[in-house]
Amino acid sequence: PRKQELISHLKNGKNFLRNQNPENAFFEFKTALDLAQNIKDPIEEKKAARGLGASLQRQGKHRDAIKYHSMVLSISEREGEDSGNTEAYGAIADCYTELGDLEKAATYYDQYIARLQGD
Amino acid sequence: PRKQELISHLKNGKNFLRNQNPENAFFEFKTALDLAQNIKDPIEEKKAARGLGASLQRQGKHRDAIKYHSMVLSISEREGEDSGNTEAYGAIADCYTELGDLEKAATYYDQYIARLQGD
Amino acid sequence: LETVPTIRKLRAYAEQIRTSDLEKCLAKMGDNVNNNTRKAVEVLSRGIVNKLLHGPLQHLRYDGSDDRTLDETLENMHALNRMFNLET
Amino acid sequence: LETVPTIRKLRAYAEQIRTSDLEKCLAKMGDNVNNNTRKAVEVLSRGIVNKLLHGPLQHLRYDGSDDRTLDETLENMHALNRMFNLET
Repeated sequence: PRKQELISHLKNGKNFLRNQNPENAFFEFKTALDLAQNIKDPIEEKKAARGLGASLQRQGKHRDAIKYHSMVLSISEREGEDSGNTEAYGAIADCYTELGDLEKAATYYDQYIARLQGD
Repeated sequence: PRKQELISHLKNGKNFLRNQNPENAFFEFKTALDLAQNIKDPIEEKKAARGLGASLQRQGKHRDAIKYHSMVLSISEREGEDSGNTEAYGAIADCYTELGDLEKAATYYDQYIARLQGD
Repeated sequence: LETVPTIRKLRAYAEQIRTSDLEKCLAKMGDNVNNNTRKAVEVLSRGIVNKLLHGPLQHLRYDGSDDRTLDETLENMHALNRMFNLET
Repeated sequence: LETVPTIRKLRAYAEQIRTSDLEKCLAKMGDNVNNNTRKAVEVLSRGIVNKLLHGPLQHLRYDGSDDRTLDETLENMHALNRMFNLET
């Protein structure tokens, strides 16, 4: 039931993102993140964090977006399971590029590119 | 029933191709082509022709392969429905490239490339 | 015309990725998917590859009429050969 | 470092194609597909794009240590900017 609620917030968040409404998307993903942490579901927790990062990027808040994309990496480390990391590295690098920090962007792109070939 | 048989020959053909057995693939696709012409199903007829072309290409018989890939184009013209044409243009060009006729290959690649962007 | 073999190889390179990933995807979906779904997935894989190849392939064709120079076309070819490792 | 914006733009270009085709595919499949299928399709779309981008992106990174020269890396960048129309 709470898992069901979580899934539905993630879905709403995605729809808001698709419909160019990143503010509302942010709130849906935030609720999803809280729920995922509550029921200790790391996979959905990552999806929510990624959604939060994407919502902030769309609003031009790249510094805050980095925090949430980095959260994906920490969850992976905590759980010893690296799904979503490739995308997180790429997204963090995109944010640093937007912020003009090409040095940091390059470091993250290197991590991203190194992971592109596997499955 | 005959449609079912046709589908199953197409499927066998694909499996033979996947398993590096283009000779057997050829016979499956040939049977499929006859059946498709018999029941007048142009969509499956094209699939069979394409499979025959691919089987011959794998055997290095590029000149014969061109005939079957071109059949896809004629069926499209006959039916006024152009599914499969992009791939057919590309495959014919590949065959001409293998045959060393870069001039003809270029003409067919141009048709292929012009069709890549749509759906 | 010099770029024709590169077009051939780039197509083959992309097609190999496409069919291999498509097979893995269909295997994961199992037997309980209908033909409609199968077809949609096939169209998806082809659509993504075709759209991504469109730019590079277009820039390998020099028709002598537009403002792309032959030199640029050859530079594109060399870059693609390098980047996709097509010489081997 | 000069190539970083090109990496950013090429990623965005590919991601737009991927999400648009993925949405069309999911719409065609309708509501009667399960999450497993949805996930396989998502993985398929990401896998194809990632594998196709791997070569070009790798050749945009110059680490000063291997036998690719900086010039070659910049030529790759110019070719990609042209071929994917990334300057605009």
